[in-house]
Amino acid sequence: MADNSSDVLPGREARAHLDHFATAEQQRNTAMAGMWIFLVTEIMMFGGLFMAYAVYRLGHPQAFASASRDMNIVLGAVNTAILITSSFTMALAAQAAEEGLLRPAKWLLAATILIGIVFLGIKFVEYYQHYRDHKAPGFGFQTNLPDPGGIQMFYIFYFAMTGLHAVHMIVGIGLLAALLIMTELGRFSREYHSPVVITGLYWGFVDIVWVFLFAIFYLPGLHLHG
Amino acid sequence: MAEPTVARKIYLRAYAGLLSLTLLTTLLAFVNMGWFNTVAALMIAVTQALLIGGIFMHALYETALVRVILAGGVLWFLILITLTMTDYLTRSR
Amino acid sequence: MSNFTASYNLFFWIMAAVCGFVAAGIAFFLILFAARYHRRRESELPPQIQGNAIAESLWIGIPFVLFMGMFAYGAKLYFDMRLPPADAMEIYVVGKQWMWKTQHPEGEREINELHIPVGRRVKLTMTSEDVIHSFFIPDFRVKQDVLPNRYTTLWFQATKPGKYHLFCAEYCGAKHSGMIGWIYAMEPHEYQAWLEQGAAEGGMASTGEKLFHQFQCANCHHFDGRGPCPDLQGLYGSTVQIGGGTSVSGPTTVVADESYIREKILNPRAKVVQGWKEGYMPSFQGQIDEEQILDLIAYIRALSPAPGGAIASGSGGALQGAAPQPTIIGPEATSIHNTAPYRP
Amino acid sequence: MIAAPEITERNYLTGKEGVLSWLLTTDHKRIGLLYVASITAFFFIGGLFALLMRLELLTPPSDLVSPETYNKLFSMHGIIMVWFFLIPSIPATLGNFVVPMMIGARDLAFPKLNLASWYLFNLGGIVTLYAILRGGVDTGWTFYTPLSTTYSTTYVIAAAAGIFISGFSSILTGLNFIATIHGMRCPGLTWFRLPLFIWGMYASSLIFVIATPVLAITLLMVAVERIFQVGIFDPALGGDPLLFQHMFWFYSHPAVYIMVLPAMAVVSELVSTFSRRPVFGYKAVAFSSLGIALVGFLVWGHHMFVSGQSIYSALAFSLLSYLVAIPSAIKVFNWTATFYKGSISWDTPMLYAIGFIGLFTIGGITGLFLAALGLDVHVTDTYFVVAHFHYIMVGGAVMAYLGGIHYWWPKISGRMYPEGLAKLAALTVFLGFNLTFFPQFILGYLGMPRRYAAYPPEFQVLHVLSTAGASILGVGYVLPLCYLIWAWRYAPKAPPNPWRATGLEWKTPSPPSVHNFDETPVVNYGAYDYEALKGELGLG
Repeated sequence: MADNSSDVLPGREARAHLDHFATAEQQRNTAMAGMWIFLVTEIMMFGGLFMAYAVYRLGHPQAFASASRDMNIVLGAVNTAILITSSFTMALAAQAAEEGLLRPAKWLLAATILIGIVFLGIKFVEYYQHYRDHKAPGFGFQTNLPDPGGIQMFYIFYFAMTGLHAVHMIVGIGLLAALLIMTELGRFSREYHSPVVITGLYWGFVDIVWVFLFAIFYLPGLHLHG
Repeated sequence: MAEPTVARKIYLRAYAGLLSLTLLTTLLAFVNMGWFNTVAALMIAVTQALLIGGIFMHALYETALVRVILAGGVLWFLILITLTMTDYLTRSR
Repeated sequence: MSNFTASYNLFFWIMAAVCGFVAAGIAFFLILFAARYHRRRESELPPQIQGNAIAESLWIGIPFVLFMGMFAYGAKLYFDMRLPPADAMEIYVVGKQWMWKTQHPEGEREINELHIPVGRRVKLTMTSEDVIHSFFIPDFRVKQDVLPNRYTTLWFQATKPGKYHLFCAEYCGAKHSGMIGWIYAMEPHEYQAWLEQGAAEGGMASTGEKLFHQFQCANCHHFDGRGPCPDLQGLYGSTVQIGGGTSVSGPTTVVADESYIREKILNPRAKVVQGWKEGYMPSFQGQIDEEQILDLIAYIRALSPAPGGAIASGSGGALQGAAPQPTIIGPEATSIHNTAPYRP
Repeated sequence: MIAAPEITERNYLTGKEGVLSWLLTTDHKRIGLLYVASITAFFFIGGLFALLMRLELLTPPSDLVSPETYNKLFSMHGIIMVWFFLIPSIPATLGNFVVPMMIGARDLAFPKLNLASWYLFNLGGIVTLYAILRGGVDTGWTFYTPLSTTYSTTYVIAAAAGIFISGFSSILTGLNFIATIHGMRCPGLTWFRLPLFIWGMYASSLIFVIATPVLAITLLMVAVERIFQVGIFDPALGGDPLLFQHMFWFYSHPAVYIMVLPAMAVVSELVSTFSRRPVFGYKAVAFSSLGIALVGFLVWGHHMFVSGQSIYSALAFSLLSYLVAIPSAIKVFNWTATFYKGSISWDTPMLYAIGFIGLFTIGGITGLFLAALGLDVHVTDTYFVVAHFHYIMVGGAVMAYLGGIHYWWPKISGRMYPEGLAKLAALTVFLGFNLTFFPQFILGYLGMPRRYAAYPPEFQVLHVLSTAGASILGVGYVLPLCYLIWAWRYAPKAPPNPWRATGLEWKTPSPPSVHNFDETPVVNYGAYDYEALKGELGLG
């Protein structure tokens, strides 16, 4: 009565496939499909926020533009580049794991974690600056720009969306740390490495979300500066 | 394994492309192009998303099922936003 | 009963007949087949029919045609209900937890009651002070949600005198089921008498005029076109050129209706009139309540020629030509005669 | 590569013993039963609230309970019944139990995730029950803003948090089913050989996955607005309460199809088995499930015809609503046609199926009234709507759930159920249901608004009828609970395939072994192919 019907993530030991699957390929394809479906739910979750953002930007075009002018574009652009770099190292890590090159995979995972932490560090510096400038809704928000309701709405969505993104980053760093430990313990092999690939998908998705957040929160008002 | 291996060169090119697009979108945002600013920013963001999704996340090399799932997700997001906008764009105030 | 009741009922019962016929047919065949083809022996294997393309296309096609008919008829009725005629008599409604406040242009204010004349088109302009409510007169077959910070409208023409239920149909908190009242549809002459016996405090426009001075609107909005702010005569119903503002992405035009005037009072920077300074007018958000805004709107309406130029057709004879359009000569004119309330 | 099948006399119920073996199980069948226990509890809690409401409505004034209490009763009835009974009802219980067996798999693709879903579901339920015990919530199950964000003084955040958590259970269940149905079908089982139950579960899983995240984010926004006192949906601060309604109904309208698609899926199985014929027009019925799932996402605005949304937007939503009615109509007509020249047995599951078709038809055609823009204006937010959705959700989904429970009971428990009592219960439910809810159509037409603790006296007669019906309905629901508990231990043992049905699940022993199949089955015949299986089933 062995109860071996354990889940794909995380695997107990390096082995070809779990026994409710017929083949390793079936297991791999099902796991990949499952992860992509999960990413679709993430699209819809962020999608609700993007939709609400669009509705309110339509109603308060000026406020959203002028509020975005107060974003720190240098930090934003640098952070975008940083996160893209982390996606790059993550993609290389997944590739290395696939090829069974576990030592490079380990270092690339560590690099990804590190770059992710730098991203979050910069993000929290920005948060602190907004808080200090009384731009955090619910924490003594003040503005003397026209249409204060619209300005506050911008910041609500800014904090909600980048905050939800940051939560995803933190979860992602936790997953990567778990992968790192599992690699160290020799759980992965050329045959079994889907956790690395699947986490790579998650990390890439989080990066994609940020690319859009950068476009809608940092860029809209810049040209008004001239 | 079934996983197709992507040449490191392709990863590097995608990475370089992504960084240059970030620079481009930041610089373009300083130029006043009216409504086109928003369109340009979103178009560049979509291109970046395609690069990350297609190459880093291997969507380009995946099974048809994965591509259908992904297309479905995008389609339903568009349904959400389009039908909601039918209200906001035609509401008489 | 209202102008919508008969056409609504006709549509409803046609639908009921068509749908009832189909439902009865399905029930009939289900029971018939279940009895007629009842299993006779445990190992029975009936003929294995897979399907029939013709039958299936029929029961896809026929419902589709019926559905499109229902859609079209429903849409027509809905558009009739949703687009108020220009010549309707105006009533203002403010909903709050948990009462309805109604207001006649002549100044009559009521709570949880509304008196209206039979045979005249009545348009309600409604807003809420707190949550979403819904103004529902079952016998008139009309209903419209009433939203905070926004005007919604509803119109009808009562056809039979009587006392009708008024309900709040959108759940609005603890005493939702107590937010009810009565609509009194009266013969026009009775309505006129009712108006006169209660009209003590003056018409809405006249109250609005007082507010116009009280809030010092008159300091800037002169009626000779030479003040620092636009002349409001003729504003209502006109098309305004908007140069910019926080709620628009560029120059545009809007029709100066109730919603526009309300937004100007509460949030003047939302739409700035072409050629006038942005940020000159202060916001009155928090200083003025919904009923006062409606009074001011009634006053600003009174500064313009009546829309459509004529009083509603129909049997409202008693109201016709009751009072002439009052003359208003700039902010110095202190009041409109209380005895001659403004009538659209 | 395939692990050697464990030949064992022990079945999934007796394989491992002890409470822990249940709480830590990853067996889809046991998890299905865990769900049965959870949702049954929630069903009777929600039913208790309904009973109190019906008692209050016996008399026009609010005399039994205060209006505040009444408001909490209907809010909590809605929240519990929608999210903690109807949404998980068929997918998480029967779906969990049957789907892997029907496709010849040993389990769902992600068994641990499946168990995690059950824990999330209960955690969400406990948080919601906490909100109820602390004093309840009074916003209605719809949480309309600004009532829920600014004006209500009850436990809105806790209730929303409970729903939020259980939402992830829905998402994971849906994800699991989709991955399983795509990846785990046994050799030979192509898409068009799948039983229609699988098509229905697949379609509703799509909705789980796509719609639920939007609800999650919407409730999160409500909670954020309430906690930080910022105005996301507050019109005074530039927000729009209608945006909440759009986002809420983007989930909650498809959620109706989450409830009814699995019900239709069960009924397709029942109709075929008890007519001993393939479902008439298999492909049309299969595609109509997907059609409902897709078009069902395009119609949410029909909940907002009088809300102040643009009239042109309303026009589009009305048209699309009629389009979604077509696949439902196809199903009803095709089921009816399946009866023609069939071999109809009158076993209890078939009685439920017939009841379902009748009640769903009434629910569906009154939906046509509500989709017609002009007709909706008068009857929306009245008892007409209340009756309409109860015909779909209770007359539809609950009837199908009970039918399915009886149908698969021999497989689940290894025993039969008492047929006579079961027929009596089915009849009681049918009659009680109609007596409860048909008068509500009339009430709605006469203008009785919903969510009223007190009402004008002229509506009393119909309310009394409805309350009388509700008490009969209550008996009808308690009856199966009692005799099924009895049958679990004492009823006669069931053979592997008591109904001579064609699905793969009937090829397993009753109750099935832990891994369902000793050998992975190979399928070389279509769904409901009695001709191919007649030797095996002893027919002809």
